[in-house]
Amino acid sequence: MPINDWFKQREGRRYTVSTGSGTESLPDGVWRTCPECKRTLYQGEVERSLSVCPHCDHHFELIARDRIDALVDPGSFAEIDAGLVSSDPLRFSAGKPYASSLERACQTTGMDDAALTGTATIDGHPVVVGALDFRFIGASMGSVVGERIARAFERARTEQRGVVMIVASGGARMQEGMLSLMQMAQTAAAAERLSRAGLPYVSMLVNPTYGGVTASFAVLADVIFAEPGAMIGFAGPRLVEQTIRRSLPKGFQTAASLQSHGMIDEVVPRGESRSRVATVLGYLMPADRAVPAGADDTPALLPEGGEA
Amino acid sequence: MPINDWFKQREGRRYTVSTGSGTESLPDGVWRTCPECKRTLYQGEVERSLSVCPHCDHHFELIARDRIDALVDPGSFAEIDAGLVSSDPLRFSAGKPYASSLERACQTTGMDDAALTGTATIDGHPVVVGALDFRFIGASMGSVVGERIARAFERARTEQRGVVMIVASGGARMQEGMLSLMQMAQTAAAAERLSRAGLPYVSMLVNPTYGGVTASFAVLADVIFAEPGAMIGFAGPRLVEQTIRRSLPKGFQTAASLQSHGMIDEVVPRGESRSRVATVLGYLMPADRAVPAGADDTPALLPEGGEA
Amino acid sequence: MARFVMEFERPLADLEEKLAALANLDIASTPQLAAEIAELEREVERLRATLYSTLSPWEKVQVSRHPDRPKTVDYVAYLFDDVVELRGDRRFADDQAMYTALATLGGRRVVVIGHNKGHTTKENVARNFGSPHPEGFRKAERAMRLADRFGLPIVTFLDTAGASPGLEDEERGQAWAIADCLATLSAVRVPVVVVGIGEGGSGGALAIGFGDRLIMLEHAYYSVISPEMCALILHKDAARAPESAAALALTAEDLLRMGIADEVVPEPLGGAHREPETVAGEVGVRIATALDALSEEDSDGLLERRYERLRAIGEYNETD
Amino acid sequence: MARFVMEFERPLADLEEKLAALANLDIASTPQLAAEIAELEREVERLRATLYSTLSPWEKVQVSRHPDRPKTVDYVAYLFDDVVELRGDRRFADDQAMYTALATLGGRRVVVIGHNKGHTTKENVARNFGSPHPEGFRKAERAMRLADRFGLPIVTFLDTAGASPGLEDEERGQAWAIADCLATLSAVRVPVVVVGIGEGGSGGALAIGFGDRLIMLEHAYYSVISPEMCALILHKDAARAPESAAALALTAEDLLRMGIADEVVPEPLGGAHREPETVAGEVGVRIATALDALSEEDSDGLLERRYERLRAIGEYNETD
Ligand SMILES: [Zn+2]
Ligand SMILES: [Zn+2]
Repeated sequence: MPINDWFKQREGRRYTVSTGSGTESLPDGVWRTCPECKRTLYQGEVERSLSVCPHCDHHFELIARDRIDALVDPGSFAEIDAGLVSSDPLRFSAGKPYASSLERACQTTGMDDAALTGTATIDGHPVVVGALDFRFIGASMGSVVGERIARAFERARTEQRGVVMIVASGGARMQEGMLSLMQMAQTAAAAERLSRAGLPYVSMLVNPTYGGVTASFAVLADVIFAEPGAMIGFAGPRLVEQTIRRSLPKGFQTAASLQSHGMIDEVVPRGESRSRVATVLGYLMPADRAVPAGADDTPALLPEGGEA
Repeated sequence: MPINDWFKQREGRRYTVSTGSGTESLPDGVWRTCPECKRTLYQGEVERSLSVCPHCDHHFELIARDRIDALVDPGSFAEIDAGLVSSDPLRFSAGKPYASSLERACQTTGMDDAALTGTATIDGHPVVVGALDFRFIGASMGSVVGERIARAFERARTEQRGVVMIVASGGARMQEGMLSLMQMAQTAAAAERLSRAGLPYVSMLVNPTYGGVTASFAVLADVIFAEPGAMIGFAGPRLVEQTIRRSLPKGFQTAASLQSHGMIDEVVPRGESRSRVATVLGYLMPADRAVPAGADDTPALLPEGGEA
Repeated sequence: MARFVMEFERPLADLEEKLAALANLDIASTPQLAAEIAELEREVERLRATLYSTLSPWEKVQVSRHPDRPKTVDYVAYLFDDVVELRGDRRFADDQAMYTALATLGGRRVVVIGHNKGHTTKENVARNFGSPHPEGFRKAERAMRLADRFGLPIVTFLDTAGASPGLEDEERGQAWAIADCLATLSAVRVPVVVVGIGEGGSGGALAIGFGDRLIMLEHAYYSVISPEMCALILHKDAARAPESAAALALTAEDLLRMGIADEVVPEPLGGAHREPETVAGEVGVRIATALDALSEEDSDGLLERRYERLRAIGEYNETD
Repeated sequence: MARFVMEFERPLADLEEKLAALANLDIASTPQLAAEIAELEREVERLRATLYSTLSPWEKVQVSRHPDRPKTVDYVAYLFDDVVELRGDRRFADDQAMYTALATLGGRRVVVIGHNKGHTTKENVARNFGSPHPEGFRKAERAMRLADRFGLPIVTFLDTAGASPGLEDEERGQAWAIADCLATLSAVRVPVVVVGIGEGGSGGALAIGFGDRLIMLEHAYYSVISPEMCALILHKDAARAPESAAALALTAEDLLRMGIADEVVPEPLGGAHREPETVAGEVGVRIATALDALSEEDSDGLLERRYERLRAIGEYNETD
């Protein structure tokens, strides 16, 4: 199960989360170290660059709200489907009780579960946007995440909006058992209904995206983008390594490798994601498609080199 | 170009064609040698077994008419679209003039081109059936073959019949240039229209099937069967060998290999082809689909082992 | 070949061995033996009843994995006629871990899709132990589309530990292949009846594992994660799988309670492999009954209900 | 780097070299030189006009293969804005030999699909010289389906010697991949404009090479088989390709005459690579004009006409 791998991988390294209110693992929240190039960075500088290291282009993890803000038109985001909370349906208490994990995640993140969804515009295009927050139990998908994602697709269908999902996840939320697994089918079905309604869906896969989330709505998008360096897969790297009993090739499951294996359309740096997503929506949104060729607001026939 | 490879390959070996009127390369037409097990066989014995060697199961080449007769209900075949002949549109005379190749092929085969099509029933299912005859310029597809195939699909669509194609071919007929290449698109489009009309199409690939015919209507069937030992591919084996500059693996492009590579559904011995095709049609023909479950003429709920 | 003995069956197996040894003795020469044998037989019977009538979740998982347990192809052989196996994804390979076919159940023409475990090691190696590669899911998707195009209901059999987690499976897009199955299965305009016959491991099971009716065998399981992997994560100790199995609520009864499964097919004492034909017969009746009921709905209604069914799964509190 | 000289350009290239050498001499010291240079220049001009204005089919094939000739990505760069490249078949690889993208031509949003030859050897090795593997065709098919779903017209650029004929291409179903493209392209409910910009080699070209309009560049070719392969079959001698090229009727003019191509875009003397921007501009106008005309038809009519167009191709006598 990928969550496991990810938690293990994360244990080993010094790890910081960028939040509006400061970072947890640095003493004062003013300075942080880039895990890639090891340089010490001023927190304010990092935040101004959308949490991308100005020296080596490392993409720091972002909280869901920051990811959405980096993507949508300023001020356009309005959260939807707030107030859903997990009911701990299995009273799951093997290992650490699920209820306490939930409580701690809520306190740490100020969220009620790992998915944040809302309506917004991107370069004016009406969308429903969603983002998963890895701080919340590894952004695993339980009933609440699945419900929010499904509702997001449904609202987009009803209101003729596009959907943009920023996905990070360790996979299914095992503490909700089969109820969690079935969210894969539920979100995939919702995405499929949007598709059959002729509305566009763009996903942006960020580090890390694994398991039941990858294998459902995340990759059913019409156009799939990924952030540089993002690790993406179904089975976690440790499980794969155990299965094949040899070490993994360099670059395995990275965004760049997935692109060359034909799984994603483009690796998009965070700073360009808004414009790239907006461009795609320009092609696929029904309203834009309705604009007749040669209409007044379109550019001249041939922008350069032509004789027309 | 596959035709080339095939002609070359055929040059080297002693080669016989089973026809109703005897074989060309044996003195008296009464005895023939199996190219696989090298045994001498009595021609009558071979014909009784649908031209399959009773010792090693080698499938001898069959002429188109014999193939159709082996597949459809006795007496049900009625030829359609007879009387189409090539007009040698390019006046192609590089090498051996096309006109003389055509003339010789007509004389040898008694056909006017490589495709024979007609209406028939298979176990009562109404179909349009077609077969290509390798004796006719390597069963290459020119304007006449393409036209007959397209008309076959169209008639099936109009008359709510299924389509069964028995395909052997060296590929496109280069002597008709681009007119020949475009038959690939034409036949594929016709097959696609049949598919969208909800009517079934089963193909039976026999030795050899290559080039532009493989890459068009031949593999667009809902269910694809192949005869044991049939060689099937896009590029001919010699071209592939030249491209990769090493020898080909054993079994390359054989029906069995294609099955394990996921390209065909089943390798069906000639003697079973009628019943296998009929079974598939039973599933896919609209009329049969309309029979309600549990209707009088269907077998009991549970044929064995059940308690119902 | 020795009979396969599951861990929890060991005490019973020991008694049965003793009984067998006694039976080989000459009863005539030792008169009290007959009484002893009779006593032992009663004890075996009591133990068997106790043992099997109260299987724990973890014991059920073991039963679900029993090599002699009837597999997809066994149900096909027992129940279906006029089988035409559909092979290959038309792109890369014919994945033996996934079985797809045109088949007829008591006159009902359907498309069968099932994970393809074998009984022997040799079979299982050829079939990757029933864990499909991406091309297995793509074969399944091809079968789903064929069923949809020709209006044939779909019957699936779940029996996998999960999708294959190899390097090349990842490279060929395992997640993409599974997601495509989910999307396609959610949208086919024909009835979909799912039967959990053995293991129902995670996304690899789900890819062909939801529809309009879910029938679970009594000792089949269906889980978001294997008990061993769950134990490894929670306790860093796979040996604590029995606890995890209980925590995950993965049994047929659990699924019925949660509204995910519709019905549970009882198994004979000891498991389906003790009376495979009887079990297959009952499974056939359940499938046929479900198909007949579903065939009365029009496809729009069917689709809508399937979606609502999925959407109803999940538990949470809504505070606003 | 020396300019690439095609076989038939050799006499002209020799003269041009001489002229260049003369230009390096000191004109002042040899008064007659100016006159000689002027004379030579006139001769070069005459030769160029003769050479290029009467290209044989085989010479056109050479021009179509010229490394400097504008390729698909050059047309995209010259003509299109807001390009979003669509990568990968979602199954196996992103085949660099096939290019697909969302792109905008003077306000017209379309899907571009093209064979992706490079100019340099390095580019060409990465792109398999523009000969797609099965996954290239599957990427193209994916782009076609996207275009169909979102109502975006399709513009294709043909420039391939043919589909890749490797061992693994066969094993991954090259024929299946091409046939699927043909079926899909025949059925997309959006306008399809095809532009032959260079080589149009056999089934690998046809897979993205038919639609509602076929625009051929003057020196582009489109053929059922390469002239070399044809010569090898007919004469067992690839060197007799010039004859085969003539026999195959593969030039733009031939296609126009046969009713396969709709229009021919003239090229500057020497070929499109001499004035790539001018050629691209004209190509852009032709595409835009075709798209605007086709956008007026409803999709049913479009489909019907595309099918009739295909069905009309082929010549035979009907005796009954
Ligand atoms: Zn850095
Ligand atoms: Zn023999």
